[in-house]
Amino acid sequence: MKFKGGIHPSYLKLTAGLPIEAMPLLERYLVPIGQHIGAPGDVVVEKGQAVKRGEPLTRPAGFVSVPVHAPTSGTVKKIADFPHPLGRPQLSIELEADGLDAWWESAAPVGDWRTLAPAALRDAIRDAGIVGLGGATFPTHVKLSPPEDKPIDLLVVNGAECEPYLTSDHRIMLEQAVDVCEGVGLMMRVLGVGRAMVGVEDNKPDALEALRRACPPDLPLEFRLLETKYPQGSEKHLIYALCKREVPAGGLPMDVGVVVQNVGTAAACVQAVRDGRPMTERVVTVTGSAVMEPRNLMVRIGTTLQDVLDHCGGVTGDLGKVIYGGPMMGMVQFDLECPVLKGTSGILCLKESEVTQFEGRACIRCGNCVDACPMLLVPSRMGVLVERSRWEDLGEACVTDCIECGSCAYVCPSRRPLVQYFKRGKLEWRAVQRRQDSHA
Amino acid sequence: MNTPVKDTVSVQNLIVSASPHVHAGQDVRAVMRDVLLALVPGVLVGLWFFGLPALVVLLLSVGGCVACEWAACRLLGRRSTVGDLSAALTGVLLAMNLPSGSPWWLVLVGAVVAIGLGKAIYGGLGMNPFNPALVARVFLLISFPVQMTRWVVPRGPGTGFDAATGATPLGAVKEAISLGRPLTAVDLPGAGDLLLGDMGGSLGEVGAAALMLGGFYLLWRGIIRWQIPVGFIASLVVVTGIAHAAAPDRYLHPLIHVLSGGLILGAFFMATDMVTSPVTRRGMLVFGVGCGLLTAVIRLWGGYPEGVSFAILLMNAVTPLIDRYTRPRVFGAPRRVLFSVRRGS
Amino acid sequence: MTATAVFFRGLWKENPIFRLLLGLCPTLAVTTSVVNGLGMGLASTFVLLCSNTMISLLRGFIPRKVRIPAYIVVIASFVTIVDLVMHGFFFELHRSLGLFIPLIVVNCIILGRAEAFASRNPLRLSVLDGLGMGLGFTAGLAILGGVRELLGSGSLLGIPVLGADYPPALVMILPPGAFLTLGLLLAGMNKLEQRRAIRAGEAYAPPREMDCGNCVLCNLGENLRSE
Amino acid sequence: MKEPVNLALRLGLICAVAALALTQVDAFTREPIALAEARAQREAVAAVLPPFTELVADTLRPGEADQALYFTGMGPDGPVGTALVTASGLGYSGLIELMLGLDAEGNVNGVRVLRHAETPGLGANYAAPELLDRFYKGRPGGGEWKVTKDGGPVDAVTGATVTGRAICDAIDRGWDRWSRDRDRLGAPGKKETP
Repeated sequence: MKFKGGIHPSYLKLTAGLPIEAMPLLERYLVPIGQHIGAPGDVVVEKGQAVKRGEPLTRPAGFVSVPVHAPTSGTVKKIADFPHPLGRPQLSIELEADGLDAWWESAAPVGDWRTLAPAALRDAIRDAGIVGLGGATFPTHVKLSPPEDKPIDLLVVNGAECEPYLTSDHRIMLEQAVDVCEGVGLMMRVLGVGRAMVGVEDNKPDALEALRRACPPDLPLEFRLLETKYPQGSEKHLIYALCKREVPAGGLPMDVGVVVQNVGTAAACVQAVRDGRPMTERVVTVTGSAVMEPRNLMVRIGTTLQDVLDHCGGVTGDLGKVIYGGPMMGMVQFDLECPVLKGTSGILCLKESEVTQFEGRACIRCGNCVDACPMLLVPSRMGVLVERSRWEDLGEACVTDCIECGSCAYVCPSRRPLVQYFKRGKLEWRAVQRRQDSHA
Repeated sequence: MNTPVKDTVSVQNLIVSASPHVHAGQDVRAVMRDVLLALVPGVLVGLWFFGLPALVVLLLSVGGCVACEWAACRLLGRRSTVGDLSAALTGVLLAMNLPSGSPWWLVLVGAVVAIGLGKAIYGGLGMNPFNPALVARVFLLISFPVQMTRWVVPRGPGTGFDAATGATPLGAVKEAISLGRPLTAVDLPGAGDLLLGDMGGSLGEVGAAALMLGGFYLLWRGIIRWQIPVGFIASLVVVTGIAHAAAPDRYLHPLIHVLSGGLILGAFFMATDMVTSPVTRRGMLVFGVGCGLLTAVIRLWGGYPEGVSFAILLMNAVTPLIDRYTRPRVFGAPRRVLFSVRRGS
Repeated sequence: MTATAVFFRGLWKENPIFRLLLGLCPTLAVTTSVVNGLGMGLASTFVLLCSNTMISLLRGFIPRKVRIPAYIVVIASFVTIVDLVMHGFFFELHRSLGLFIPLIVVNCIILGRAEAFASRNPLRLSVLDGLGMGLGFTAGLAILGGVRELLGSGSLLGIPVLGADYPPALVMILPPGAFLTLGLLLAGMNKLEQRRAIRAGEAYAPPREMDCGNCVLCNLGENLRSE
Repeated sequence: MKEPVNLALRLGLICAVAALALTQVDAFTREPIALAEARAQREAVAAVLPPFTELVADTLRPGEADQALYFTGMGPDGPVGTALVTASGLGYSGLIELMLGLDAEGNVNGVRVLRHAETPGLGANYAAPELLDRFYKGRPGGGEWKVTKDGGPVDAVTGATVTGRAICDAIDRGWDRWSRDRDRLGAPGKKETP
């Protein structure tokens, strides 16, 4: 099964063969309280308070909210605004490590997930601060609580990892295959579904094989090798490729009875429930030609970018761009004081010469973007509409269906900053809609 | 080599821009260069048959177009777009649409019309609704019908400036039909001559085989899509084929239709002009078929012997409409009935 | 509005051809030469002047409900008079303008001025309006005809000016030439008007309805770039 | 009831005045128009005939489908030539109407284009008297009226063969008609002074 559109970038998975290695303990960590989609939690620690590893620093402030945890044992040094990967400084907790790295006493195993009630599992997942680790950072317990009127019959496990460079999911599937399989089982139990499919792109058959071998015989998992094509890891396209269901425009996977979870999330869930380990660290691919020693690292949440890069031997002199995530959808960083968050799947450092300058040259209507768009939009037209400030017409052009995957800009011979256009177009179109609604 | 400079990385040194952060590497200049490359065999065949005068026309046309592009950019206060090679390509295509012995002023007027009226006035590359080279060709054809139909009979390499003139195969056929003579009375070149280019016509009307070679190169490089040339040629073959089957003494064999006139050049190089053709695959097919049908109608029943350029320009005019009605169904949108109102707003 | 303003408005600011885009059918069809343009323009001016005069005089007499038929009767009468007089005394011109003389009846500029101006203004102003609009129309036709004749026949007012070696660009005296010339003149007018507005510090609104989203002829693309 | 009557009365009055004005103008211009038409026709006839002293107009088969109008120029020694209107539909843009002048022997003495819709600058060049005289004057009628491109002797404007062909066709048709009717022309009693 294939979805239409998409592109074949050079994958450059430099770190695919490198095992995950743990980063040594540092002296200082910076934990922002907002690391996921939804409301940040309320701070429950005070300045000067001693905390242990895994101790919650915040309390959920609502349903769509999870706590953050201390990455190691130490003292709360400061609670203030610090640089944040999203660009604007945000309230963060600066932690001074005591070097003991002692676990919080209450961080104990919850029990056997095979016997626990779904509600208890959900609570445990929330308390462990688990969010979608693929990059979207949506709280996992929310995704595992579909409303009554949306019956779920299929769990899709996303092991596509279609972004170039990134290998963290690949390594997790190889090295934590048992946890991944068990996590899938756990989530199936929470959702009450009897069917789960794992999709992995066919450029990493070893990962799928590892999962297949690790899968207990009683777990009804279906394994699928998918075409290597960007954006295979997009929820909607993964679902289509696996079971030919089309998530309606403007809808969510649950509208077609599907919940999608990342392989890393699955492993994290089972580690939280079985081992009593909240989210204090994650696998990060540090890669790109501007990094001296590309690696797959187990990084504590709250480690600053500077520390990670130092650990990897530093960067080259012609470093041009630092990106959280992959080169297609990743977020550009300009402050090396920014910490690694729960959603940071990779740190990509590109040389200045590799960075493409997108500039608004005229569209030559070549149609490459139309062929590339996995949402089957007409990006060329939408781009022109944005340039002409014709916001009202953008709705008809379905700009809100754009998933900002960047395929169009990647293939555009005129190097038009299409994704940037569409981000602005969406905002402007919504503003127009709001104005109309308030008039009506 | 790579010297680590970890502590000196400062904020100012980092580039900040929106995703995506990498690019396929293709750019407009490369696209145009590929198209120019694809035209090389066709141009060489034309030069081989028409000799020095054709070379003069080619150089004048390319030079004129590039100069006009430069002047237009200056005049309109825009960044010069000479470097993207699109003006040079227009120049080559224009030269291939002119009789090889065209007087110098005809070529230069064509260049001014192509770049000035056909392109710059709309805002330059990407904004023009009509193929600039064809705008110029049709302008010249209507304005200077005498000079534009003075076809030189190919004499082979080294042809001087005083080559004999003669009719194109399609012109001869149109003449015969209008006088009520059977086609058997017309001396037509064989399929081999048509393929190799041994016949009267403009630079781009001869040498179908060489042009097709270039066309296949473009298809292979992914610069053009198959939909336009295939739709174009197939629909022409169908219509002329039916006409030929019904009255062989009045209508030419479809194979001759395909190999003569500007059809191959039109189908592979002119109709596929990105700026002026639809962006969707289905739209391209509709566009190609439309071009083929119009060409067939003009050739078989119209006043002009050749209709490729008119057909393409007419279809250029409806390109926005085609784009509108052939928009793909957005992923996840309800399957729509033909022409139904789209979701949104 | 002063009398002079009423008169000059038709010549530039509200020129029927270049600013109101009215009466384009004769504009495009007959402007193959200066003489044709002038003849058509003057004929229209005469009709416009007479109909404006008559309708202004009758503005108290014509009931609102039947005003359009009344205007048409008045206009058609004057057109017929022009047609007959031209046929009798300007035979050659009548022959070359042909069908377009009777069609002055449906030239929207005439009915437009009757409805928009003459029917609600006193005689003196209506006469000036008719004269201004008519002369503006005539000037437009003459300019169009001049450009087309010069490029398409190499002559002006029938006198060859570009020399015998000039190969006339036939397209200019064919219908496409009319569209090309008009389009270019319109673009030039807009540019001048834009420059004038900017210099005078007025707001210049680009004609947004004309924006088909395909090209930057209307300068709309510039807006974003300059932001 | 009052309003419609009022409307009708006023509109009717306007129409009546307009009608009255038009009848006056018509009466005033009728003669000049007729004169201008006649002059135009006469000029064309005079241009295609050898010098003559009197002009005789014959209308043959009046009221029938092939009604034909001939102008015979009379010299001191009898008829010097005949002019007639002829046409061909082979023009590039439809009908081409000619005034054809034949001398007493039936040779083409002159041709004038009365009406055409040919391409300006191309087919329309045939309207020029010098060109017509150069191409057609003095050729025997009823002969091989073909343009050089079709293997005939008659020249054509480059790039406008179609129009040239149509003119030849019109001349052919005119000559055929004349040769059929020639015996019935120029009867005395229908004289008209030039």
